[in-house]
Amino acid sequence: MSLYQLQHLQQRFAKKTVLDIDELTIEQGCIHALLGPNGAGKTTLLNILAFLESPVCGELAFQGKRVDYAKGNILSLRRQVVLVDQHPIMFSTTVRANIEFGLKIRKIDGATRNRVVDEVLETVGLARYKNARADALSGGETQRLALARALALEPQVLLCDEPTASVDAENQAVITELLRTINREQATTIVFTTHDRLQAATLAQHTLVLENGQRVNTTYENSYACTFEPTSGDKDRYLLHGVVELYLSAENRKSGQGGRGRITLNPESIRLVTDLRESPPVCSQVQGRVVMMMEEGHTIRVVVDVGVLMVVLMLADDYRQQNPAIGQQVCVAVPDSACSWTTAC
Amino acid sequence: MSLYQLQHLQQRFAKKTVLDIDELTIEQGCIHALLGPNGAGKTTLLNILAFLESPVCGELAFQGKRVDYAKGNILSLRRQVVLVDQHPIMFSTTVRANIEFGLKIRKIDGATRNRVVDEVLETVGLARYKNARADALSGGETQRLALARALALEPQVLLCDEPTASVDAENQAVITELLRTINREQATTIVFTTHDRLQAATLAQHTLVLENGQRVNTTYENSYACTFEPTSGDKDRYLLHGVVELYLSAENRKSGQGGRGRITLNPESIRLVTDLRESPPVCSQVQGRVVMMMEEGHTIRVVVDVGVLMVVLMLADDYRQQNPAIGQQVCVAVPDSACSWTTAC
Amino acid sequence: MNFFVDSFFAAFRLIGTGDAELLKIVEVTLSVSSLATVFASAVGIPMGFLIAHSQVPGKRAVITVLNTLLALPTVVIGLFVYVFISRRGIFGPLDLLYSQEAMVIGQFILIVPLIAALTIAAVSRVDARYQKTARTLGANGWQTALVILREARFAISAAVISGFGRVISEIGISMMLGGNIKGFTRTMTTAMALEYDKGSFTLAVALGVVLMTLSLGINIIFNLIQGKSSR
Amino acid sequence: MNFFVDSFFAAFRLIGTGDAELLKIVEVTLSVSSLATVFASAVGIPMGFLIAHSQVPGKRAVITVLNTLLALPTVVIGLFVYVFISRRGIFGPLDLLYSQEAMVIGQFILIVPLIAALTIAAVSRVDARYQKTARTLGANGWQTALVILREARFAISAAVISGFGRVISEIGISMMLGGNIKGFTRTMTTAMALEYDKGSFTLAVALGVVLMTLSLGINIIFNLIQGKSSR
Repeated sequence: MSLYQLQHLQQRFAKKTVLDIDELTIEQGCIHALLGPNGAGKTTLLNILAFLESPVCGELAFQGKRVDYAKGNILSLRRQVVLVDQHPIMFSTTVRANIEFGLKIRKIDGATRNRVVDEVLETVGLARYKNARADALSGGETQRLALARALALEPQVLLCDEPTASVDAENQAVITELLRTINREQATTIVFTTHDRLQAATLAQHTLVLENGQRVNTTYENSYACTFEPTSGDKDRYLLHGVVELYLSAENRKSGQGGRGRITLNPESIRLVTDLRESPPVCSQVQGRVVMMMEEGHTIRVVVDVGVLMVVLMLADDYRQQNPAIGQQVCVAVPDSACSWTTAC
Repeated sequence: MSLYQLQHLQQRFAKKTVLDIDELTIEQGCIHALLGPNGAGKTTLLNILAFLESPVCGELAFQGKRVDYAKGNILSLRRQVVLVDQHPIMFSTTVRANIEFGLKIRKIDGATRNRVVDEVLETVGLARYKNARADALSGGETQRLALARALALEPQVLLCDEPTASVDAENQAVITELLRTINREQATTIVFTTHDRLQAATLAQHTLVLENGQRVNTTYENSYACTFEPTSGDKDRYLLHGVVELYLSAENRKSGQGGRGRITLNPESIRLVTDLRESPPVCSQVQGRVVMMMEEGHTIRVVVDVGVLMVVLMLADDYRQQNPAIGQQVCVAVPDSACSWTTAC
Repeated sequence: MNFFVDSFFAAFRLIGTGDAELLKIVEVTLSVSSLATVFASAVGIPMGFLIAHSQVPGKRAVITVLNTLLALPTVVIGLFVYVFISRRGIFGPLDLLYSQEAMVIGQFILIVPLIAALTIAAVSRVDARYQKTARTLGANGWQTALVILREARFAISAAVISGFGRVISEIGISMMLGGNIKGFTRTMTTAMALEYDKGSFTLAVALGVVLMTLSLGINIIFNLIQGKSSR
Repeated sequence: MNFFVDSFFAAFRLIGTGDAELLKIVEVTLSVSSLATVFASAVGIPMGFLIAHSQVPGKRAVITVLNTLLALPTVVIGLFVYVFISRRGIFGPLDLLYSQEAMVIGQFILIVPLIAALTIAAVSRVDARYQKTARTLGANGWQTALVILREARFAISAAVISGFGRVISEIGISMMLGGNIKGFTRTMTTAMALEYDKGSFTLAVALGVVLMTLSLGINIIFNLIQGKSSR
């Protein structure tokens, strides 16, 4: 079942569009990862999902009902969702009072509050700090306390902004496991942002990628500074970062002269070839070593060092067939259609 | 040839030891990556290498000579090294004046300054901003300008604090390639910090890992919250994060009762077994799927999802023999000796 | 210099023995200044809070006007109030001129902008994440405001203290609206400025010592609180 | 109220026609205050810079003392300077009492702590990375200081302006050390406070208008500069 549905949603600050999402669904009870570079609009999207910001246009439905941003209504919606900041801030009171805050607001009686505080502190492993000052905890502990403070409210949805970006390896493992547990035991829907593809791939059932405020299938990293020059044949010679040669059809450009610019290779359209003796190439090829492979949804992300790093997204079948190994010499086939070219201004 | 040599070097702030390095050598003309979590002491080490901080004790040799922190001397050393901050700051003047600053200080004449400014702006691709206000550039451009400002001084050593952490994918590629070019063409020694293992592995000839201010071989991420209980046999049952079972020899602990704590598995001592029908296990095993593999120096880093993520560092020979694939079901063999255990306080 | 040394000793004797005239002057000063500070806080703090948290477009302008009013010279305020309360003014019949009430009104006008401006600064300095956190935990507008006030409590106390420090050391308003009437509207500053060369030099020095001790003490408290708030 | 309305029109006429007495008072005020501000800046800015950048352990204490001196009432400063320059004081032979020089000295003492404290704040607000960047690019101590000063230029100008605004609107020092001598040490504030009910009410209002315009103008400039520095 879909919990959130976004359609043609836009957010602007000072006339700049920071978020522009055509369509997005958040499934109830699932963990969603939100991947993307800094400034891609991840935090803005979380704020909108937490009902802390209202979009300038577009539709947002929650639990099947269109969200009405009238004052009384939005408060009751907001009470079903908790957002945990990247650098959570604690009220300058005790650990206990921080957790009780949301409970008091919801008019929960004292005995229940006590029980809940003890429970959630136990869950995040901070029971010993119950009466300590909340703003004196370390970074990792603060992050865990922020989770406890959110959990105490038993929200429908837990939104976490980079929950593990600012904590050490040990706390990272603890927090990741906590999110898994919460999702499993209380069926809480979780949306978290991250830079870490592996975390996204292993923790979440769904991964969404944002770039420049828009949804994309994957972040296009294969973007290189590049010069090109015409050759005598029907191909132009492209030189990526001065080190990698590509020969692409001359149709891509208008002018008959050489020039400088950027070339972007679609990681879904370029192909990995492990058998170097394969049939003569029908398109430009570059050679390199496989340096990384990881699971990414239904595809395998393979990074090849061809002088520059090149990302190839392989389908599972293709991956099994080619069976590349780390350190292996492979070819990357670059068809003309995988390239897009912008001339330097 | 070694450019820097550190021995028993310590740095303390407010009585807290933030850096404690027994021995470290930086090779001339090489690219070094400095890996480690936040707060591990990476920035402090860079500051010391840049001669911006003096260590409280220990020895630092530069170009074979022990560093003398007398005022006149340190200035001339500092002029051979440039540090580029993670979030570089630009003087509130023009792009050109920012680059000229270091040149003026070195009493370079106007004509040469002009030439150098044009050259380095060309190198980083910001020639069109020459007369723009430097503090109006975007994050990625600022990072490139900071590199240009450093390059203009033709330093022996270029130190970069997280050069690509705060920029988008496109600028990441540009900056990575810039660092490579600088190192190749001018034989500049480069030390950069990063969170990204892949970047470290592909860009640098040497990778140093810091944790809690100390050099370690690799960051130990395999740290799990865990409960254990005695069984009737001579093994105890350990339950990692409530999901993964391990049976370890009872020798590891003193008390006869169950308890809670943390268990850390040394990624160099646990082993990956792809053939699930292999000879009967001599030690505890857990099953899981391979989700990531990457090159890390002379080892292959394999991440297995066994309910929690577990990192196995494989030697190249062993990797070739086992030849694991992404998505494959494998076993992780956990010998008693790979585990260290701390009881919860 | 002997004369001054003697005067200093005499002044300390005056303070030590609790001279009646001295005590009366200090009492008048403190009671007028306290009243003015209480009223000004009651108006200035809510005003500052509302301005800091309003989203209206004219907000920057309002803050600039407030900051500008901070520079209003005491004598201008004195003259302004005089126009209203002098026997020929609108409130002339109330016979407020040369009374403690008049001084309170003038001092009130002097520090309302100060307390409001410092409250704005205090509230603005509270990390935006406090508001965001309170809201995501389910607080309504009023509960969120209380959270922010709690986080700004030290800085707001500092604002009040700062206002009090300003009024006990001001002289223009006390002189023009109080008139330096002995035992009634004579404050520490007016007594010091107007009486010292009419023979009450010892009293002037004694008042100087008391006033300096008071305002330095207040400033030390202010700095301590400021330090706490910026922790 | 007619009397006041008439006075206001008369006051504007006085300003419009450039009344000689009014001009003289404004001239005295501006020249005394400017001199005091120039001297105080020459001392306060380097002092603030040195304090902000010294690494000595007593630094916090020095800053607290400076902040405390900010609260020094004008009348206390007046009395203090009087002790030294009165005919019976050490500098009595120099015959400085009731002169512009005396006022400059007093006002100088008043705003040196202010300018120094604001300079400290201005310099401290400059991101530490400017210093680090200058040093890693090879700057020596002096060159680094110039970089920091350049980055703090708006805030330091604001400190100077703030000092000037403080002295033109102060009255305690001008009265006690200048003595309100017509055409010589009579300033806008002393004239307003002491003359308005002795028949020169129109002049008082005219002076009030000029003073308020000046100090509000200065404060607006101050705010503009502050805004620029916090960009």
